[in-house]
Amino acid sequence: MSLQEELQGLPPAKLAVESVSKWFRTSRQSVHALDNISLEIAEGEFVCLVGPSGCGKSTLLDIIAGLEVPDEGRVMADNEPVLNPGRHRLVMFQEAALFPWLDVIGNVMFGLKLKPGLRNKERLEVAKFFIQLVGLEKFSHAHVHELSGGMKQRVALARALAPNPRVLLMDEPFAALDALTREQLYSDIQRIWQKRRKTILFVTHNVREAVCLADRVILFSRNPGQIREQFEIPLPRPRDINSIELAEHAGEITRALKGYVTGEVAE
Amino acid sequence: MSLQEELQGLPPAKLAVESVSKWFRTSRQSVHALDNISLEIAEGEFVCLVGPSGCGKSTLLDIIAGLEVPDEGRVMADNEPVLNPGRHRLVMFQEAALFPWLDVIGNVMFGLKLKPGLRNKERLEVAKFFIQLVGLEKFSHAHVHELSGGMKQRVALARALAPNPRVLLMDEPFAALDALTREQLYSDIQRIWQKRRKTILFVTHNVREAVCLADRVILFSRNPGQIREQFEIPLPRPRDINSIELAEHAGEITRALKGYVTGEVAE
Amino acid sequence: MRRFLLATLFFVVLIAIWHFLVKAGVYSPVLLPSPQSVGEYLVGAARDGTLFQATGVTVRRLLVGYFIGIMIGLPLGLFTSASKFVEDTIGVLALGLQTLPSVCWIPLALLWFGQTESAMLFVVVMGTVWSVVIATDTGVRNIPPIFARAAKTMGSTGLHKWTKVILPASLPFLVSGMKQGWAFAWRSLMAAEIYVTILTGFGLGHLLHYGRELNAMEQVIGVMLVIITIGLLTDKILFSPVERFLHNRWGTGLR
Amino acid sequence: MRRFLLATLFFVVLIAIWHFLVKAGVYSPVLLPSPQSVGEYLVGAARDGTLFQATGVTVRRLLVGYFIGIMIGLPLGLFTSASKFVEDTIGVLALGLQTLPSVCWIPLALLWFGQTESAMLFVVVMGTVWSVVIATDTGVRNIPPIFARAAKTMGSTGLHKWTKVILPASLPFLVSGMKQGWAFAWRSLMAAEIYVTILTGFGLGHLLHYGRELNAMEQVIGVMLVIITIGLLTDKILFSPVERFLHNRWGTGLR
Amino acid sequence: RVGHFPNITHAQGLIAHNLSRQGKGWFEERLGPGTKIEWFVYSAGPSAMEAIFAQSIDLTYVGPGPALNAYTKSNGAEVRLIAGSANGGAALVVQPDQNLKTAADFRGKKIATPQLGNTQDISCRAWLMASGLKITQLGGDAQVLPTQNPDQLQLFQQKRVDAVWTVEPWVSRLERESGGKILVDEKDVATTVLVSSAKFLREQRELAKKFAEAHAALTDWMAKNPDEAQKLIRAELLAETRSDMAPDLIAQSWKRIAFTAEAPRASIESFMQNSLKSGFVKTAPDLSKLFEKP
Ligand SMILES: Nc1ncnc2c1ncn2[C@@H]1O[C@H](COP(=O)(O)OP(=O)(O)OP(=O)(O)O)[C@@H](O)[C@H]1O
Ligand SMILES: Nc1ncnc2c1ncn2[C@@H]1O[C@H](COP(=O)(O)OP(=O)(O)OP(=O)(O)O)[C@@H](O)[C@H]1O
Ligand SMILES: [Mg+2]
Ligand SMILES: [Mg+2]
Repeated sequence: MSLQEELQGLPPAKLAVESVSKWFRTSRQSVHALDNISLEIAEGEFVCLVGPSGCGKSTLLDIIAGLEVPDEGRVMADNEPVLNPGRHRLVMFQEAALFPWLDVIGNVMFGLKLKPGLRNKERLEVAKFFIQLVGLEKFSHAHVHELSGGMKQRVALARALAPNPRVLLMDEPFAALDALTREQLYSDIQRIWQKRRKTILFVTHNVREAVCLADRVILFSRNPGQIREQFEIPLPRPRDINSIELAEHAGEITRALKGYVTGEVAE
Repeated sequence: MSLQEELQGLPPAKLAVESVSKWFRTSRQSVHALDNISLEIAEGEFVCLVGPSGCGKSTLLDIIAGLEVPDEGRVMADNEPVLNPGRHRLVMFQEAALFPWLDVIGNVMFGLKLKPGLRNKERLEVAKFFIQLVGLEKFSHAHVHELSGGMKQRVALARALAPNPRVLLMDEPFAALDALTREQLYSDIQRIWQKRRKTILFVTHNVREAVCLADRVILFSRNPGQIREQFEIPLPRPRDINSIELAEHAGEITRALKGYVTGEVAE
Repeated sequence: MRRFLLATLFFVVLIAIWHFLVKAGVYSPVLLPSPQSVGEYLVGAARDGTLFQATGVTVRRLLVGYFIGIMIGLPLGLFTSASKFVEDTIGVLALGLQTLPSVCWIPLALLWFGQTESAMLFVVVMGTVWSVVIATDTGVRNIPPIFARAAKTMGSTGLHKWTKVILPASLPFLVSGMKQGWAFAWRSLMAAEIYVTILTGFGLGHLLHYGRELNAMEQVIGVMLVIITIGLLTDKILFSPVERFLHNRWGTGLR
Repeated sequence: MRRFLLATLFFVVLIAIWHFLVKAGVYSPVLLPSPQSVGEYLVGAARDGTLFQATGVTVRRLLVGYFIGIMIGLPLGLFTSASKFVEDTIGVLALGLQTLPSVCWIPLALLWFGQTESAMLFVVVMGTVWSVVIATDTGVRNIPPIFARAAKTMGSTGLHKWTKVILPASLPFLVSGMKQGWAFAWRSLMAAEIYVTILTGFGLGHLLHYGRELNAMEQVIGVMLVIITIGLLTDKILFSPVERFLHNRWGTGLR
Repeated sequence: RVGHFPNITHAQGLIAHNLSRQGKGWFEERLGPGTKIEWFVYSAGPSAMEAIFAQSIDLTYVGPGPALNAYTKSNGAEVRLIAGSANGGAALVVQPDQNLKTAADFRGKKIATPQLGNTQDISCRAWLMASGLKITQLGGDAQVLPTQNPDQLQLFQQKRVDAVWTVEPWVSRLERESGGKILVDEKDVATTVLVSSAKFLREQRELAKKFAEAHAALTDWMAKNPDEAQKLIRAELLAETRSDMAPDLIAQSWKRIAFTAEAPRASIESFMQNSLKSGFVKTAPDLSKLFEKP
């Protein structure tokens, strides 16, 4: 397998979230994090989740990944129920969650080493490719604690992209990045996504970012976490984040978002 | 001292960064993080730092706080050299850095307890006020690991604001927050800042945010970290982040930012 | 419930194996007494009060010695982690002294305290304190630095920093160190009770020693069982709640 | 350099105090020999080779026993942290057994191994292994769960998860546990050498014991000094580099 | 302040301690009013001698080995042997099926002794060497294995040692519990002596003298009332060790021990000679100051 082939890789997966609910119960209180969420994501679809802080987006990602068990409902991946986490559904967490005992390249190699069918040289090649993609080739051997906040997030991004999973669950992957690095990565991610056709679920607070990347944007509301509305984004790709159509779509979604919140307050 | 008085508090401080340089040397490489930075911040000024990832913004904040020692140059606060960190120059870190052994209100109380001249009842009142400000009154007694990413950041914000320091150094305080919560906090922060007149240095990747909040926006460039340009923002307050003048200013700064980066690439 | 049953089953099986080993006569019954005879010894010693009295004496010494050990070791450990000079002197001493067997302290204890309860405490404290020093030192050194930085910038210095930040931040390490310190305290006390015979109290160590001296293996094993039980109880009473609190607060230990 | 001088000064002062205590004649010179007589003993024993031979024997036993203890204790600790059943059985046993003094193992060791080198190793291993089990268990339970989550979602399970994630993530704890385990190994070996006399080797424990038996306090203190020195050297050779590596990688220990 | 061990060979100490416990103290009655005896129990000689050095006790019953050591170590300055206490009780016990008759038969065999360099260990080595065997500290023609008493019994039962040279009550236990046969019985070798600190002797010679006399009287009384003495011993052992000793075991051991207040000068001197021969002592110390009758 060459680097080129590797970049194409496996077929993407279909996801179905079937009326999932989740409560977090502690001795002090019970938080209703997700309330009866149903959601279908087609093979190779790019879906963005947008919603207020604490509405259960990260929790939903955890459940789809198999890291948390829902209290009600279930998640199906390719018509198989999700019971355990596994390398086909990879999560990029909200925190960078890098391993301090490995350097940058070690962290990026971690997932690759767990991927069968590759020779070590190829793995190294892939790892280097992605480190370069996020612009950290000079820091290949840096320790995790020596990186700036944004650099950590970029390493985590490279680590998530490198093993080319069938489903990628990304939790605010660009939150700590500046606008220019972001824009660069928007086009890279889109390019990679088009080549590899993977299923992506992407959490963001930036509506323009969501519109720029997604086939569909899903709006969450809080207390309990529920799906409020979904928007198809029929724009052609590659999209430019500064284009006017994109801004219009974003405006529409933002208005909807505000509506719910003010509505929420009124209720 | 009542809560009202407390919200007014101490006079702000004047900061002067005098040709500060900083290298990080490890066995593998030497990173030139800051190169001859000089900067004056007037009493009660609100300054935003904008720049690419890894350009040394957090490092500069650390140096001003007294947490890191510059290799060259020095920092003066009210004409006294900064040698140690202290409660008059409070940092809100890029990571939330909450104390896991304290609950939410314990974390917010931490800085307050170190502030002399307050009765414990007043401290509690102030803490509750800020927890309410960031919308977490329901989670006052939650443990840190039970909070979502955005909620952690809001607790850190409350913890930073509560002791009313003379200088506030904030490192991407809104990165993990959704647009609506942010907008709410923009106006809250502006209100508090106008009442309390503290000196604020604020790192962000969101140019509109910077324009919305700052008296002055400072552009950093990378490798080594240097000040590239400064923009005065003469807009009247309170500012609306969606206003057209603000968007114009933001556009100007974004163009300048892009120019440097493309220029950098060309160099 | 199922967990409890399974665990009980395990120990019942252990005792059964022991029973059949004895029955099979592989080893002389003097060397490996049967569970029954150990049980009989325990019942007898419990009836005439020896066991409770000895346990009481030992546990009291243990708690006092351990407590003193922590009261000395904890601050010393904080000092070694805070000052290079203390690290190079007391810290180096602690590293060397913690490997010393308790028996080394006995002549010194006799010399300084005579044949008193204090001599015994001295041995226990010497057996505990260095390991507490080292555990504390390691704990402090492994704190994520961001906590100290956050605290400093909020104006926490000196005593406040140590008690409100450094100590709680290193708690997960400290508790693990305290557990080891507890084991050291036990072992030192047993040595002390064997070597320093004093009349103010007859402890489990004496019971163990004389059981061994008289080759009364059922007594030796009986006392061993008592020690094991006390070890378990302490863990459940002293350490488990703290650990549960920590895991709860830190969100660790979930797997 | 200045650090080194200061530390040296400290120890010189300690020795001076000792010297003057002896000179003042407060304590019987038999119980508290002078630094000179200890020095003479050390020189003499070094000359005739006793000291080196005994040190060699002891250190070899120590390393072998410690190594076996870790080879058994580490996986056991991983098991106890991984499975509720093992936790309720082996874990509970470990908690109880770690407080048992080494002397308890001697009859069993002799029963199973006779007066052999293996009996001695058995005592050392029993003194070390439970504390390693508990340290490992605690270490694993204190790992920030995000590491395990991140690893799982990248497809790390089973052996890979344990060796490539859980173990390295708990390293800071493990190292502190290993240090304590080392002290336990020392103390157990000293007890073993005192109680199990075998002819295959005459170790520092014997030297210490016979020093005490013969009221030769200068020998006792001389051997104590040797033990302290070995303890320090091990720390510098075995543990310090690992700790430095950890602090370097994790970014801790900076203050 | 007097020390002793909870051993049957320390019978005087045990009995007197028990009487003090009952409020009819033997020594208290004979040392005159106002004298209080504080009893200390030790489990091994070195601890007792350390206590003498640390001046936390004035007198103690102890084996001749530790006493001699302490004397040598302090260059004769700190301890004095003021009376004998018990002789005999030590013996060489062999496996019944091994057919060991003379020292020469022990070539290649394993013999356990209680402790390197103690009375029995040295006797054993001397006895073996006397018949031409070469014995070194760690080997030689026969292996002399210093082993703790309880472990000796265990190893003997497992037939992991061929013979044991030890003291009562272990000799009797070896006989009773493992069918050991006695090959050598050391009848007049000292096993326990009464030792005083030199300082005590210097400063309170009168008291020491009375104590030695009372000790002799007690020894006589024991010879006349063995049954009662054994009962007191058993009670005291139970009180001190919380472990019961079978009365017939005490009785059997009793037979082999000779209690005497006579200072065992000859025995100590021959012990000294043996130590020299087996290389534990390089130069013979001057024993002249050791024996001192108050
Ligand atoms: N381990 C936990 N224990 C208790 N409550 C939890 C836990 N994890 C999450 N919660 C609660 O569940 C709710 C949803 O959390 P979640 O992390 O999914 O939010 P989110 O949508 O990702 O928010 P953000 O945008 O701030 O990251 C929050 O109220 C949070 O307090
Ligand atoms: N402790 C450290 N050791 C070594 N290098 C460091 C250390 N801290 C920061 N650096 C380096 O210094 C440079 C500047 O880091 P800094 O954290 O100040 O960047 P930043 O501007 O805050 O970036 P971001 O926007 O990504 O947070 C980076 O290249 C980083 O690798
Ligand atoms: Mg989240
Ligand atoms: Mg930063």
